[in-house]
Amino acid sequence: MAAAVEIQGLSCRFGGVKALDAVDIRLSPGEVLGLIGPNGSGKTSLFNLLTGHHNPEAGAILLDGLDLAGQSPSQIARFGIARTFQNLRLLRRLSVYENVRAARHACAPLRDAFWLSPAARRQERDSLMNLLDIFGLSEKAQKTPAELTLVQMRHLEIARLLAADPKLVLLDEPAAGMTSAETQAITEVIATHVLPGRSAIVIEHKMQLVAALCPRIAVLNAGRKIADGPTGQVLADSAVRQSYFGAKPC
Amino acid sequence: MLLDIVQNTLDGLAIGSAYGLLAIGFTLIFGVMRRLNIAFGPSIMVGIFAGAWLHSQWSAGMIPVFLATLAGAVLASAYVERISFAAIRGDAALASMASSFAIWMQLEEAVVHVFPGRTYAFPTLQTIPMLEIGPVFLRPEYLAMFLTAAALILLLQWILTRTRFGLEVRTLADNPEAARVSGVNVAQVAFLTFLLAAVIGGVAGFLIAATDGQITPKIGLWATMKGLIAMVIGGLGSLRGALIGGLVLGVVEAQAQWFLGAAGREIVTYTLLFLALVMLPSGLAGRADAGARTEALRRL
Amino acid sequence: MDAFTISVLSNIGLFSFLAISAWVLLICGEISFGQQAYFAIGAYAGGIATAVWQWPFALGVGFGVVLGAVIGGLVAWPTTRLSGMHYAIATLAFAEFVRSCLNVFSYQREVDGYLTGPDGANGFRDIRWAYEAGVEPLGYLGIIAAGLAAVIGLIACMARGRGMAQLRIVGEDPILAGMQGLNVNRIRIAAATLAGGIAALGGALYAHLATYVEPAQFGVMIGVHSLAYGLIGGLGTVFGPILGVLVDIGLLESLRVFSSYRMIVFGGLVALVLILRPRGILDEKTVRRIQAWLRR
Amino acid sequence: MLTLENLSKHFGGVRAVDDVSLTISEGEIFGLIGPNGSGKSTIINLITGLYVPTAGKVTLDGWDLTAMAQHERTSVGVARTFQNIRLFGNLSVAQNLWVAQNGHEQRRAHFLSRWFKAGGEHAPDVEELLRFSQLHSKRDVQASALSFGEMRRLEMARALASNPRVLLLDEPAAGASLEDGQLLAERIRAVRDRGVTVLLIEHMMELVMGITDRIAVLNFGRKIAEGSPTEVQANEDVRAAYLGSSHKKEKLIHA
Repeated sequence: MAAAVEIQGLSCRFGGVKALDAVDIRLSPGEVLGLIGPNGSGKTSLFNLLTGHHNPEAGAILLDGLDLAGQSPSQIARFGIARTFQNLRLLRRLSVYENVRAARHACAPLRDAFWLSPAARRQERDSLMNLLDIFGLSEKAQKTPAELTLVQMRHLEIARLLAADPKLVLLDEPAAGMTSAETQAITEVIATHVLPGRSAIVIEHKMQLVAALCPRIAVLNAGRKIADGPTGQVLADSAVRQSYFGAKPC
Repeated sequence: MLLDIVQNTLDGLAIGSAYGLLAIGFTLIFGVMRRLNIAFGPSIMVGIFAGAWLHSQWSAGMIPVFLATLAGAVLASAYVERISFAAIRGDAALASMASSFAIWMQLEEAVVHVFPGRTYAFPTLQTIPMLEIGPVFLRPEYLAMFLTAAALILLLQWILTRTRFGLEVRTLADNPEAARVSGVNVAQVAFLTFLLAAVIGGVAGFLIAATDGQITPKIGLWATMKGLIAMVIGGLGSLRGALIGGLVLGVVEAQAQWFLGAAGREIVTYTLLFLALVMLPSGLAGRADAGARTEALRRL
Repeated sequence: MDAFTISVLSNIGLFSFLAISAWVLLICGEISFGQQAYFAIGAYAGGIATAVWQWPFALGVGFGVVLGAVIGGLVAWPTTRLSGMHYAIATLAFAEFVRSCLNVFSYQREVDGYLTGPDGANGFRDIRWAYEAGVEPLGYLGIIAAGLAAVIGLIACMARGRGMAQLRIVGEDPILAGMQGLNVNRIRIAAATLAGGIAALGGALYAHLATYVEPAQFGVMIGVHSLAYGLIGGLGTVFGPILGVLVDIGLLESLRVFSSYRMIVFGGLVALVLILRPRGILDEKTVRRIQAWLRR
Repeated sequence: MLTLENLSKHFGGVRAVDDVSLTISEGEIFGLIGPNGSGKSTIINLITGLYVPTAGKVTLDGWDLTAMAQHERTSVGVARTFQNIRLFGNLSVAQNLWVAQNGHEQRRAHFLSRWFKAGGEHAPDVEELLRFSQLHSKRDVQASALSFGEMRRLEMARALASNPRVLLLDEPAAGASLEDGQLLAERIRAVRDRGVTVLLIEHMMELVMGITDRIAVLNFGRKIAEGSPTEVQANEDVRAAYLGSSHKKEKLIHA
């Protein structure tokens, strides 16, 4: 189920800026990695490369030994990578239910486009409503995303990600804009429903969430990996603190 | 054979310069608004009929007819801008396009109402004898068309590069958001760009009508089609491309018309247009960001 | 029903096919100015099949539909990669190409002692199936209604299945659709195939009602009209484009008091609707509200 | 001078900015910080008129900005830069600046005479600004051909060209190295010395702490702290917002 990931010497640039510079990251099956670093350090670019949204300048990405280079985003999604977006990417004219259902479409045979038997429909409905229920969204199933709160939108993105049942999940700041109590809640949801049986990379600024979910952390700064190791050790690293808080001691 | 080709090229360049003007009008509006005004041709048609009316009513001379054509086109364009563009705000390129289509219906019906017949006379430039340059002929109205178009394009070039209004038009086409924070009055510049486009289109319409000597309300559809096609052949959002697109379209049409007749001309033109789009999606002027510019329309 | 009502209703039905065809593409984010091409292909193919080859009506119409769908898919194959405006103009170019080809397309055979078949710009006369089979205008209206019901039924099935949602996702956010594993290009080609088939069905039915078709009938104007129907009626459901047709043809006929000003009134109404509701009368929000109300 | 009074902006259910009041005085460098999604950019967008506030208003020396169109705000003296640089890529460096002078001139000239005057080629302050931003040698280069750092400098110069009273800088150091940051700090001080009040949004704490006179901290669209850099750094709520409130993590950072 869970996938092994190997990122080797990954580089890319946008305009004049080197967004990623020879980054190596290895993930064994079922491992959860926290990815931290200041804004603009290349974390989201790494996700964009992993999902095939951008092409790398150099380097390779292997998912269970399979090279993802040159694959289209849709193929990569079918290999079992799913992600959330920091700036929330929801389909604003579709209902909450349809947003989650969208993720189920990928591998459907052509016949399903024109006909779903009532039983299949019921089964799909039940499983998706269950999923929405986990995230406290079943009441809102027929609303549009615009009618949700920010926290509910973030939950919806994670629900959508789960609907695709991926092997590797990429979470881009799942707790951005949340209060400490809300962060606590989403941390628990992720720990119980998302992570079991999956590999994961989590981008997050909130140490509360990172420390609870990720036994291991990698730190990016200006496109380079500057640290990688057990969470406590990395956070104590002076280079990491400098990249976050500047050279002056706080 | 070779002589025919040369002759056709000359004729095609003349007509093509008018197409180029139409395409430039489209491009100006599209560049500034990121929206398509398909009522552009019909607005010009209103101008042409205003000129024809002046001609038939008081047998007015060339210059009053010309001014009436421009005035009609500008007024109709102002109307289109207010109803279909200024009134529809935000991310609604499709709504503006559909709305400009509705206004097209209105304009056409209004003109048909005032001019119930099918064709009307328009004063022609065919008063001077044909010029002969060696073996090729130069129709004087074609020469006038070409020279007027060239002069207008130089004037436009001057406006866009040398005046502050032109600079603001270019900033708006380049990066609307940065233009806003730089203090450009977007609504005002957009409105005046519409009027500028109407003047350019009005001149093109006048030249074409004065060459043909007769007009029908169908000239609105015709102008929209030719302008759109020339704009797309040249590559969206580039004025130079629009001009090149117009000239290419004119020459291709003239050659095909001569060798294949009217039906053949249509088939050849549209086949070439289709192939050009599929093989050269960024147009003859080859702008890499043409795709980004059209994203506005891709997003519903 | 009097003859006038029947002919108005038949027209509404026939234009609905075109409007739905353009709407299907709008849903998946493509603006097509050229659905009239498939209407023409359906009309000519269906007419040739029944009038020249003497095929049965259903088979002839079916032939038109298949031809329209196949050509729709083939044209989509190179064009769906184009960006919005370029796609729109490419469809326009293709439609005008088809029309100008029909202008020189002659294919006449002797049937029952008469020369039958399309004759270039002179058009295609005597598509007489309805007359020969003794179908009254009312009966033919029934056939049109049945065809429309079939199309609406197909789209309803797609809405129950996954098809409609796939189209909408691709239209809303093609990048997200790709990242969720949808093959965006393939879905767009499928949509174009479907749209081609629907327009061709309308065309085939139209040819047998009118008994006479000519290339000039399939100009840009109906293409742009059919696009506008969806935008006026609303993009939320398949009833949006039909509503658009109703407003246009229904209103055009009912506003007879305005006599020759009716286009001016209609144009003004449409512009007003679009200022107030940029996504048409039956937009997604309204549709969802109506659904919720129905469920209650 | 620049005052935000009970400013709120809601997007659907999201309270991007929630009842924020701030007063920035003349000649100050004011920092606005907060975690991602805390509403900093929204505030800039509200001040410049990209968004209409749900409630509250923004005033500049008593002018109600919220009642003005975007270009009018420029002409009363508000200018900004963008987090992802926005320039006129097809225009030359100097032309980028001429356009922005517009906001300044609008107050004086009738629009027709303004527009049909030739493009202000010799406007003196453009030359001065080019020198100020060290772009003089590039004055006729297309903006899209500049290096990343030059683009950032040009963007700031363009903002200054409209002769602003307040300059809003949206993450001017994004993508810049630490050394660039020091140059940037000097440049921002120089801008202040020209008599321009600066509102700075930035993630590079080094920069913010080093040059600002006062700082406000946002979290979930609400202002959670305001004061001098040292006061803010010592504030418990601020640490919690940035690092999570859990006590254990607090220790980790200090370890």
